[in-house]
Amino acid sequence: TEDDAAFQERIDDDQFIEPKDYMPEAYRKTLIRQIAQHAHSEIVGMLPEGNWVTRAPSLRRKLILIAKIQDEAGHGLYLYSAAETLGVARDDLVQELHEGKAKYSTIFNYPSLNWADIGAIGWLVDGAAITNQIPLCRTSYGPYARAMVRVCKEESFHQRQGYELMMAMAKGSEAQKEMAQDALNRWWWPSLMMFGPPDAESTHTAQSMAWKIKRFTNDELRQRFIDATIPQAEALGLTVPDPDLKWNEERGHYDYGEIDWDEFWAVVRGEGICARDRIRDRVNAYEDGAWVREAAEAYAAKQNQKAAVA
Amino acid sequence: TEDDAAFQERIDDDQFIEPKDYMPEAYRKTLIRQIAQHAHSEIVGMLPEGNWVTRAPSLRRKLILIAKIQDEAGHGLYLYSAAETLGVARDDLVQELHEGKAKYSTIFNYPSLNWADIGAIGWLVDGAAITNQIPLCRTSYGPYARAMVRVCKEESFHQRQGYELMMAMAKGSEAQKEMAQDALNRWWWPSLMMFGPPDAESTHTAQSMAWKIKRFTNDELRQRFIDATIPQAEALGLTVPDPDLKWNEERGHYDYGEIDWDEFWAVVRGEGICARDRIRDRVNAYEDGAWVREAAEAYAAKQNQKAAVA
Amino acid sequence: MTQKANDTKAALLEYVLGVADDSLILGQRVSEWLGHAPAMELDIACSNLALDLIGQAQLYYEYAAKLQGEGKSADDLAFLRDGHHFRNHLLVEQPNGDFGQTIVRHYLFMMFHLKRSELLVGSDDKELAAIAAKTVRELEYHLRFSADWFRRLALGTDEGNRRIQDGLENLWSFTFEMFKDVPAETPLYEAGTVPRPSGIEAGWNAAVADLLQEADISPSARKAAPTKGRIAGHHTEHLGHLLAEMQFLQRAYPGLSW
Amino acid sequence: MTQKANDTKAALLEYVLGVADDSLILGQRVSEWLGHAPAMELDIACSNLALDLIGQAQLYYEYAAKLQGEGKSADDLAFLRDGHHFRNHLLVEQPNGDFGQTIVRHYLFMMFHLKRSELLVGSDDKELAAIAAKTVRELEYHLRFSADWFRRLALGTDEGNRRIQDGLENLWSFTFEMFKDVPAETPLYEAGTVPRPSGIEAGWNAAVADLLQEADISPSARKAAPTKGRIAGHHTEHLGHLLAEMQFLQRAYPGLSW
Repeated sequence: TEDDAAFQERIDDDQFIEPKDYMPEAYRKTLIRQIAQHAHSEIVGMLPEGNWVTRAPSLRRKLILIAKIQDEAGHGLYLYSAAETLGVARDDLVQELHEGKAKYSTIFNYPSLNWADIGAIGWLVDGAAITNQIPLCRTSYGPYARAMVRVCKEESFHQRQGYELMMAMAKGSEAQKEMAQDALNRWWWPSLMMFGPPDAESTHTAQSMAWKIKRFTNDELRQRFIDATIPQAEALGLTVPDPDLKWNEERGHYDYGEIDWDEFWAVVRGEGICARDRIRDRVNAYEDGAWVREAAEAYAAKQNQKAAVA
Repeated sequence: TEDDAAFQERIDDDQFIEPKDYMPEAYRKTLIRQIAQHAHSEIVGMLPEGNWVTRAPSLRRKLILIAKIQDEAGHGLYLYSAAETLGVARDDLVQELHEGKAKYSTIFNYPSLNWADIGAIGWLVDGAAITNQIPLCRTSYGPYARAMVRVCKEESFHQRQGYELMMAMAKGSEAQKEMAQDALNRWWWPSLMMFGPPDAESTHTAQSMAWKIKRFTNDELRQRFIDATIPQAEALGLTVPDPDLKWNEERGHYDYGEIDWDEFWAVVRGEGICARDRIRDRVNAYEDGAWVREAAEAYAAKQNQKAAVA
Repeated sequence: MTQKANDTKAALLEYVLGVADDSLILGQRVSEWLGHAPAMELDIACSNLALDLIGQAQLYYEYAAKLQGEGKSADDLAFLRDGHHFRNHLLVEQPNGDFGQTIVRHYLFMMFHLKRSELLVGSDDKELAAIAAKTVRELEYHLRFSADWFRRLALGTDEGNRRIQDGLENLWSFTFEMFKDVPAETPLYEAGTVPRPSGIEAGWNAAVADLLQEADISPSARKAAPTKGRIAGHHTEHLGHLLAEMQFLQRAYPGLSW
Repeated sequence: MTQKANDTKAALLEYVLGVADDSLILGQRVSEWLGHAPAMELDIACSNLALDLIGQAQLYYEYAAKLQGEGKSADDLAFLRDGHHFRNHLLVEQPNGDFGQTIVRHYLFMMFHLKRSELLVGSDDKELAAIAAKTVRELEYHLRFSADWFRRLALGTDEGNRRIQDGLENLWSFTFEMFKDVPAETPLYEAGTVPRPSGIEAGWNAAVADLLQEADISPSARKAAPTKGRIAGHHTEHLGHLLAEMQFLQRAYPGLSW
């Protein structure tokens, strides 16, 4: 249609699309799916970290961890708000998450098993997220792009804190170093999987690039992340669990080993080791809290009524 | 009545009363109240000890503690059975416990706070219970007396194990000794209260003595317990928290300080520090387990029906 | 130093530890909600409460470590004392229960803790006064937040009212301890170093009674439970489990930097 | 000793620790029911299960300590290793859930563990064989008890059936790990010291399928979760919390007798 052509022209011209602007239905649906998935990831992502709040080994680390989780709840809220500008309700999106119909980042279905995992999550998981998200600060949908600016800023901060925690562990006692290495071993490959399937198998990439929702392919971003992260691992004195990893002078990039895509797809299908626990925890929180939300709504309604009468 | 006179004659002749024998209604009621209270105490008494099962500091101690709690569940079952011979149903008795209408030993509304408490409970609480219960092995109601024989035997074993645990703590490190003393400080007075109010204030004693349900008064039993326990405390090298305690050569007994009867009556009224937690734990266990009991009953009924048809 | 001065210093150390322990234990409890709160907005609110409380605990522990003068850190005091050495009020260690009980606990404690902290601002111990002064603004928010939610839940629905009432019944017997003067602290009261707990009681009772009435909640008839309480290191069974979890890493890997 | 003999001995130590850890962790879980079981008779039954399992753990730990030859005690191995050194199957560390899930977990594990133990009775390691022989009678009871309750709950009421089905869904993905051969254990399989886990799979599958059918429970479609599992020390998040509690005293007061 003519509208579609004008829309694409604005995109090509690097203009932001705003909620009231015309947009093709497929663009809207793609954005809702992606933003909701992103919001769900922030909320589910609170759980593996929350698992260590009550066991953080110092007051300072406990404060840092709580503040990080708080930021994630905040990111979830911005992102649900951004999705709502596209005409969906947060409650409906949450419902889809609870029913297992919506996806969230596969990484959060892996367990956090030792204290260094909190460092590894900040360093690698937030690191991968930022690599994905920095280009999203210029994504074509305005509210999403603006949410991303704030999210990226806070996540860079988390990433540095995570790295600092890893450093304390990696330079600590033998036991701490063992925990740090163990954490790297477990989080490395799932972090690489966060960029999604290889370009050849990625169903959404081409259209999303044309719409400038995405600006780089999965493999490009993955490579960027690896290139940035290897020197950091070396500075920690830890070994990245990939025997095929080596600098390729010619490409100017690190070569890396084969990712276990079977594992990736298994986790996408909901077979991750924590998948049932994660959804159950969220559903329990929601259901146990129903009376609180109902009471708060009823109270607000009564107050409004009073105000109207007065 | 003539029956009542014949009944009292049998009692005076030290004969056992059996379930099918004539007994005055007041005798029956007194026994039901006392046996139920005793059964409830065994069941609620599992909780302060259960609180340490998952934290027992060695495999051996964990085994001993589990076996002790198992015995208590067993005692509860015998005692409910003994009560049932008097024409009440266990479920009704349990219902009264859950509704706060039935009493159980006040001691179990005190918390178990450190590992030495497990020793103190065995040594002092089981010790006081045995002092109370040995005469009950000759109580006038046959089923109760026979249950008591078995209960006392097992509790003597628990008492020795508790004392042995206290010994290990009292002769251990400074920290262990501190825990042992702390446990003695907290459990001493409540243990003395287990014998019930002073004779002058005990409403049931005279009639119970005439019926030979009781054979010694509260104060007599309390004195017996104190006399037996003080040398044990001395052997542990611990200090009994009673500045007025001293050997009275003339009486041939220990004199002891004033018991805080206000505290006793407060706990009897349900104001003990763990009272709400204890009843809530039992009610939750019962309610959460309702579906299990229902399924088991339904299954048994189906099996019976099958057997009948076959 | 004279024996009396020594005793007074020891009493002050215990007092400061008590305030620190109150803050840490309540902060730890509130932090258990993260990821499990009734609404995402409440995950954020609970984070705020926990951050304030644990941050305040850190300040008080640092001062306690300084008073103690044994070269210990705030973390040593938080992570390496066992339950019978903790001096927190039994109220703050009670389990979260449902969100209503969490709110009741927070309100009942904050009405005391804010008043105590306001009085500490006037302490003749300038360092203690300065710490208290830093916390008052935050604690005002805690009191407002918990009172608001108390009303909202109790006046919103019948279920909300029932649950708030139930939380009050569960917790009421632990409120009496807050107003017990501690004999060893007498010189501190007399010198104006710390406020007399009993002096806070009347104001607390009046304020709480007002909120109960406003929120259509019946006063609890429950009495103080017989216990020597925090000063003797006599807690409820809940504290030990909380500490086993909170202190695990410091206990399992002693003497490390994290 | 040659490198190969050393490796074999190390693999045997890990194997024995694995059996010990399985027994201890499952025993610890079952013991959580004490005082909270659905009926007093089940408090007693759960005590029996816990006593058997923890007693068996002790025998296996003692043998592991002997193999290790570092003068450690069974308690050292139980209370002073952290999660990433535990070798128990992920199935046994899963939370009790409701009583139905506890029964499903016990049945699924016992059908494996009894078969494994029966095979261990024929081990060429006489000491290991003797320990296993002591346990078989007890484990037969565990299997019978859990299969009986599985039937009773699943065939008793609709709710019972639904809960058993739900327990199966929660746990099924953790069953695959039990049948994974461990490369380092190959010499032990070949020597007839320990049974090949994969050799147990077919019998287990057939027995479990029979019970599911008999109990009117649908097979679970859930797959193995991607994890390197117990051999790499990769557990679920539940183990750490269990250990924090279980090990608290030994960690907080190291080196003492209890």
